[in-house]
Amino acid sequence: MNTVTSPLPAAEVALAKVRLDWIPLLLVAALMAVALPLVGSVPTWLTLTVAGLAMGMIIFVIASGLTLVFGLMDVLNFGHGVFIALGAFVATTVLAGMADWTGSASLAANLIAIFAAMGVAMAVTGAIGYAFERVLVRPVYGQHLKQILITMGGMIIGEEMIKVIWGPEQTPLPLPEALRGALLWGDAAVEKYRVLAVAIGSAVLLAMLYLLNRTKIGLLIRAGVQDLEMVESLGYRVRRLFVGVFVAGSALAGLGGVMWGLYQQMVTPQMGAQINVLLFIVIIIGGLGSSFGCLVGALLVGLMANYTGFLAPKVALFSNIGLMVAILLWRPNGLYPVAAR
Amino acid sequence: QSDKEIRIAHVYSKTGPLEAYGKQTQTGLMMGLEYATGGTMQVAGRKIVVIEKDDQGKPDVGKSRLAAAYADDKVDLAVGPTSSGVALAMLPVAEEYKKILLVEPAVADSITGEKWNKYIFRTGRNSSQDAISNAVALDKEGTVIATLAQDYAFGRDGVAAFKQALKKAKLVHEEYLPTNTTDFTAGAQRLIDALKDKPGRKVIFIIWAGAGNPFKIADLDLKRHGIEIATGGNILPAMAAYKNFPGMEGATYYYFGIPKNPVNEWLVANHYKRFKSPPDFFTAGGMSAAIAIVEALKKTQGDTNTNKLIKTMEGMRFQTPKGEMTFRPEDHQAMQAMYHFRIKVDPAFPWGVPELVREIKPEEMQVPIRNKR
Amino acid sequence: MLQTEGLTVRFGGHVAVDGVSCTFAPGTLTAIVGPNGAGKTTYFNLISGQIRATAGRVRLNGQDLTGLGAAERTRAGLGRAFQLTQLFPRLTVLENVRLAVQARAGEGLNLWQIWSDRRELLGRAREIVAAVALADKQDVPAAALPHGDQRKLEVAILMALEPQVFMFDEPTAGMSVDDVPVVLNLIRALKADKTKTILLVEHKMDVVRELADRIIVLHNGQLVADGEPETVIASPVVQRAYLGQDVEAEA
Amino acid sequence: MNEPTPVLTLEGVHTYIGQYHILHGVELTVPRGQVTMLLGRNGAGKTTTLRTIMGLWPARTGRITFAGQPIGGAGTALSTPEIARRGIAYVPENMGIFGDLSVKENLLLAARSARRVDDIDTARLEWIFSLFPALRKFWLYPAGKLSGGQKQMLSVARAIVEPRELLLIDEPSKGLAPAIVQNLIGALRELKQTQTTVLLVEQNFAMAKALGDTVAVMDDGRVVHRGSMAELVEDAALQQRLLGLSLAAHG
Amino acid sequence: MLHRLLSHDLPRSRWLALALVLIVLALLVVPFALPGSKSLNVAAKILIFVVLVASYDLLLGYTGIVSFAHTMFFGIGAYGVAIASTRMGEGWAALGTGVALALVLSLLLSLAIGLFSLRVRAIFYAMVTLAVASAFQTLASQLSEFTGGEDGLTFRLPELLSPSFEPFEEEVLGVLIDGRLITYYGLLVLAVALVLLMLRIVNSPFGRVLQAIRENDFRAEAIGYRTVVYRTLGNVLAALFATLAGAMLAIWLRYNGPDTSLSFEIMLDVLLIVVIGGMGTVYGAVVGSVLFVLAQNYLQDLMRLAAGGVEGVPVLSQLISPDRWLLWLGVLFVVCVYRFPNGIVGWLRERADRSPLRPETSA
Ligand SMILES: Nc1ncnc2c1ncn2[C@@H]1O[C@H](COP(=O)(O)OP(=O)(O)OP(=O)(O)O)[C@@H](O)[C@H]1O
Ligand SMILES: Nc1ncnc2c1ncn2[C@@H]1O[C@H](COP(=O)(O)OP(=O)(O)OP(=O)(O)O)[C@@H](O)[C@H]1O
Ligand SMILES: [Mg+2]
Ligand SMILES: [Mg+2]
Repeated sequence: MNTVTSPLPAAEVALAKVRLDWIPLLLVAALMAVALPLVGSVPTWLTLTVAGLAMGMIIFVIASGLTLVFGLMDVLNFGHGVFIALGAFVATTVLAGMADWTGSASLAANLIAIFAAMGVAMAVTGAIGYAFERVLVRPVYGQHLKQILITMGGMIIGEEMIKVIWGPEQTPLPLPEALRGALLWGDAAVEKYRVLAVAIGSAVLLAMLYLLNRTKIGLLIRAGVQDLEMVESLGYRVRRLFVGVFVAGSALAGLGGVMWGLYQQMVTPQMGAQINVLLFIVIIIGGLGSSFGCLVGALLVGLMANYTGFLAPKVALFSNIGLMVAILLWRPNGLYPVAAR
Repeated sequence: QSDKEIRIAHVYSKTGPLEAYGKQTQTGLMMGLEYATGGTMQVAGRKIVVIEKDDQGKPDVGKSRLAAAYADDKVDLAVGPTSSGVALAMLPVAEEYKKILLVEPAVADSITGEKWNKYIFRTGRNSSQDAISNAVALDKEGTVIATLAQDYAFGRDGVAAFKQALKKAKLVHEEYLPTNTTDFTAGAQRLIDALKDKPGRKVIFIIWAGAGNPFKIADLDLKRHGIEIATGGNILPAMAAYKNFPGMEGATYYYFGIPKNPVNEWLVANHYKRFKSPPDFFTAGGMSAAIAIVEALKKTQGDTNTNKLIKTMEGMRFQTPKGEMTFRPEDHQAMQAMYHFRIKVDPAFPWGVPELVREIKPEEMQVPIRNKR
Repeated sequence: MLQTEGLTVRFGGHVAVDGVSCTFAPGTLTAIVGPNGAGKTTYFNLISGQIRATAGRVRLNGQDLTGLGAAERTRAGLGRAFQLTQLFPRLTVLENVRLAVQARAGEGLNLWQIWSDRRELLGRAREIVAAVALADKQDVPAAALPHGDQRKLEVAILMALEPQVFMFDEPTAGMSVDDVPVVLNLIRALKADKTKTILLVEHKMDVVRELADRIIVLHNGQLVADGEPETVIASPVVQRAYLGQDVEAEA
Repeated sequence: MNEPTPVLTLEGVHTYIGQYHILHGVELTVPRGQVTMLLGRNGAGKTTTLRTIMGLWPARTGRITFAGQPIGGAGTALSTPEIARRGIAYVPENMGIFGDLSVKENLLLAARSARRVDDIDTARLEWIFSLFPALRKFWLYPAGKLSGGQKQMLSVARAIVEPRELLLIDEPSKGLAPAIVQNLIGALRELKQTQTTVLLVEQNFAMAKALGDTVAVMDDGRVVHRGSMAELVEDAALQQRLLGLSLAAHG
Repeated sequence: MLHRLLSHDLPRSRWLALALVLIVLALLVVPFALPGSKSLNVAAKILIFVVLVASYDLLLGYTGIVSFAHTMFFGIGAYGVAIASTRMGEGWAALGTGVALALVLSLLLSLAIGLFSLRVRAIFYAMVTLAVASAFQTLASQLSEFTGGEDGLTFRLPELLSPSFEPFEEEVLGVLIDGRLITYYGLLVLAVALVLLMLRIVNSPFGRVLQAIRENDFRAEAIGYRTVVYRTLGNVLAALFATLAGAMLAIWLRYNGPDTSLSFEIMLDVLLIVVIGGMGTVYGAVVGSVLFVLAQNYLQDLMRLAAGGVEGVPVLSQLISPDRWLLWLGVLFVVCVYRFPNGIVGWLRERADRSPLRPETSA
């Protein structure tokens, strides 16, 4: 997605410039179009579609940190799930402490409470992410296998720590008053909370795209992954940036955790591990590391779940895997392949 | 000297996904032993020793832990486990070692059904009891019901038992969703489509255990179609979600505020005293199991001979926090009361409070006998 | 007899090798020269099958290799040493070579014997390691070799394959002056055999001058000159585009 | 002789890689504004010396001083980025190209003070393009797809895209066509005019001769000879002894 | 003779050799030295894991393929025995049929996966197998007619292998000989044979090619080895051995269910054991499995002892509570991966010979 043109005319050869590839987006549209006649009723279709897109946005936020860390740093963080759970648990504590705000019927008060919970959750997961990077991930950059193991070990430790702090049982995380229920458009219903999710998801997407494509940071980290010594030899303290990215990825996971917890309205220590596979499917579809691909992948997964769930619930069991296999057959490196490693 | 001890193994999920449930059972078991022995922890002069074993929620681990308990620790009988899958793997071990396994709280019907052997007793309720009691609670003339359940054996069996027990209401749709469903919109739509144009009272009955929150479907504003939600009881943290459904009806196995009897009063009072919280779902079960064991041992004068115990326990009646239970001689399932409730929102409690509508007596529920004897 | 007919590859809009037709006879050493990026390595890649051609064919002794993959072409008799060293980094020098000997012997799918029982393969590998003067380092992992030695090992692997066509891509680049003769002597010995087809990409003109029977020049992917070494080197296109103005004085 | 002040000195540097003792007390001074050649056979420790200066291998004992201040050695190990920020640019032996990034992005990263390409001094960029025309042509190409020589050009270009006080260059000529080697020699001469100091490792004796002011020859992890280039060029016996080089072959 | 049995791939460290001898001896005498149900169970579990882990090492350590679908084959083996024994009734015929059918299914499946996806990037392959494995697990619990669903299958084995089979009246060396014991020794013999067979495969010319491909597949292809063929074959072999390990599991437990043989947790355990033991060594599978299974089974007991000491101390007692044994297992993983970057076997060998074998140097 480098669209900045050269200051000097590259006169001789017009070489492949990377432009945004619209085809996967068309795929999303096509999926929606195909579903309409199958579903039959327009309000039902609308309900399913909007819910699916919004669910896609939530999944995107949860997966974005994973794809960020993988795409930039080539670190396969199996421990991502624990940050999700941690974020959600922090939110239970924060929201419990702000009972007056969440209990109020005012939307503003509710939102303030939620944003506060998100802020605290991101701060906490970010901080833990810092420690995680320092202690666990740093020694295993560039070694996928050890990353998987170490981060898995981290995941187990984190999950157990959550049990020590918050207890092993599921904990309710009720949605504040004003965000419950649905907005009705004729016969179609859209849950209010999903609207909020779309807003937050879009903000995260824009921030990521800006940071990665309009600043040198993205470049530096990508270069650092390929040849850390060389980037350092050019005079960049790239290790610090690595920490930064990891912290950002963890904080995003925390944010995703809050959103996921509020969506489920309850949290369990295993909640992160439970959606790990789903997240991996999303980022594979997206192209392992592309933030935009992650979005498209998440939207596809969200829509697909709702359409198949409505049309043929049995199929829904395997719809994600089916989707992934189909996409890999079509584009073996995912929708938006990040240059082959 | 170990001859004088009565050794009981409690095999349960000390760790694993059902850890929270298992711990409640253990608390209940210990409190029950204390209550039933009048605080002495002795029966007929023999001391009762409980050996805890962690099945980690894994069938193979449960199986080998139980074998080790019988063989290495020489226990006289065993209690547990938490999950049905583990229980089913454990049943043959009891038969191999010819020792009693008192199942609590695993619910699968097949434990006292086709997979049963004569060493198996169960104080916990089985899924049929759950389903039938809910059917009894909801079964009214002019009610249309659709079910929402997980798409695997547990969900399908529950719905089947529920359906069988319905006499007056009409079941119009069965919705099964994958156990790992996260977005319930599609299922909700299908349920709405199935129910919205039906006359009379419209209810979606939910049987769901584990991850995912099916109550999310209420957010799609079911009220505009006049659709209600119903479900059985659950542990307290899970009943927080019930707060959003004042007036919701269903049947539960236990809620600490419902049964009125001395055993439950003792349990609630002492539990509050020790843990500053009320006893929960599985605490009551653990206590029932303990009482059953002590009562049986009292009757045999502390004799732990397996055949003698089996004889004694078959048909035995005993008082539990849920009132009187009876081990049915045919399949050793404890017959017990269930409670038809209606949810009330009480700001003093972080969960929706189930208020007793009616106690469903064991005799009212035709719980089928499914084992081959 | 190795032949390429209209061999072409394009990457996006860029034609890296453009319709190169050429025949290489056994017993001759053909040097391929041209500026950086002329397409020499890519031409090699097309011949040995690392890259699929957009158009054109490759034939060896009349057999059409065009549809085959790299492994099959190697087994058909093409051998290749790479410009950017390609070794098995954590395996020892000896094992690097032994694997090539084993490939040559077609022993790869032998699941039952123990590798070290195949003494003749091991012996052959030792000979080759000695021939490139790496015998004293035969148990060192390839990654720990200095650059120059890695280049020699690259050549050794090619030798072990005993192909009919040898393709060297800048074999002496980065090799110290006293090591260069080792490799050059190996190439000379191959030449003396008179049955091998040898292709050599090399920027060192003194080496080219000494060894080549024939030179072809690639420029922008096209074959622009082909002939006797002296004539080709003297031709204006080579002088201007490749060697630069006053290079003769320097070299 | 009026000795210029040294920019860089190494005193008694011992470097270990893992448990291997590679540098055995390297003594080296690099005079300001000159080109110092570091010569030696394969495995002599030239690359290790450069990496030690950059802080990529730690010097276990000894002292490395740059512009009067210690940058490495026992007690004062700066990190690689800090060393680079003092004004040292490095062209590694393996070129260190970021293959996933375009040529443009590679250069942009090398220009530390620039946030975007437009921030790079246009005249300097034009100068680089005139030295290495291929870089302009492949400006938006992923650098991993460049030819071997083009990568080498890019690697050198990165080191000179912004002015640096000291350049450490490891075998830049390998894989470059003669014309480009000429350009490179010209470029380094121009840089010398601007008081840039160069420490150059090279196997290409012609290039060493054309550029070198002073010379250090390494063997087995030690500097075994220091002197002026002119002196070495004169003394064929010395060449033979130090480098195994016979002038006959290199006319 | 011993050399040949070990395919000339000797332990190359005195300590390792000693450890291996001790392990084999211990496994031989466990039923008599430590009679009891738990110790026998642990020993049998070690045997099964040794085979399973060694088969995964074939894939990961020797071929360099990261796959998360290995437990799928393990599960197929276990289900093969379970389903056949349930459907056909107890007996050797059922056992044989079950194993044979499982092997065929594994062969076809691994071939399909290999051909379909070994061409894609390694990390993609890993992720794809992760998804495939989870789909397979779902499938296994969905086909409850066949597999017993979540509840799994409990079944009987031929008389000789059943606990009720007691050939001798008298106890031998203080231990009653029964079907369990016979099964145990059967598994022991099988495990030793399978490990030796795998050792042979990795030391064959074929095994050497696998390692070459792991190091540099581009180069391997260029010297004439068709990497897809080798990788697929490696994949298939690993799958078959895992299937046998699964059959061993089912025979031992006389039970199988999705959690027991298909869960991702087992996959992780296997991965960890390979890495802790030492990738690409086969012996690592032995040493790693022993340590891991022991830790898994006795850590909790150990912590119970420790927890007794700190009772009442607020946070500490929480952390050391035996219920948090997974926490410490997690810590143990992490520490092992750090402390022994080349695994325990690698570490022992390095200690033994300070020769210039330093893997992981950058090229
Ligand atoms: N895989 C590829 N994708 C895109 N372009 C490529 C690819 N491989 C080579 N090229 C381009 O093709 C051209 C020819 O490259 P090649 O490596 O064949 O040059 P060469 O003649 O070997 O040069 P050198 O002497 O520098 O090694 C170069 O401009 C290079 O950028
Ligand atoms: N990663 C490593 N591990 C072990 N030994 C190494 C490593 N890198 C280099 N060596 C050893 O260090 C010594 C010096 O190597 P170095 O690369 O510095 O030589 P060099 O003079 O640059 O040679 P060349 O001209 O071939 O590039 C060599 O003997 C080499 O084997
Ligand atoms: Mg080339
Ligand atoms: Mg070097």
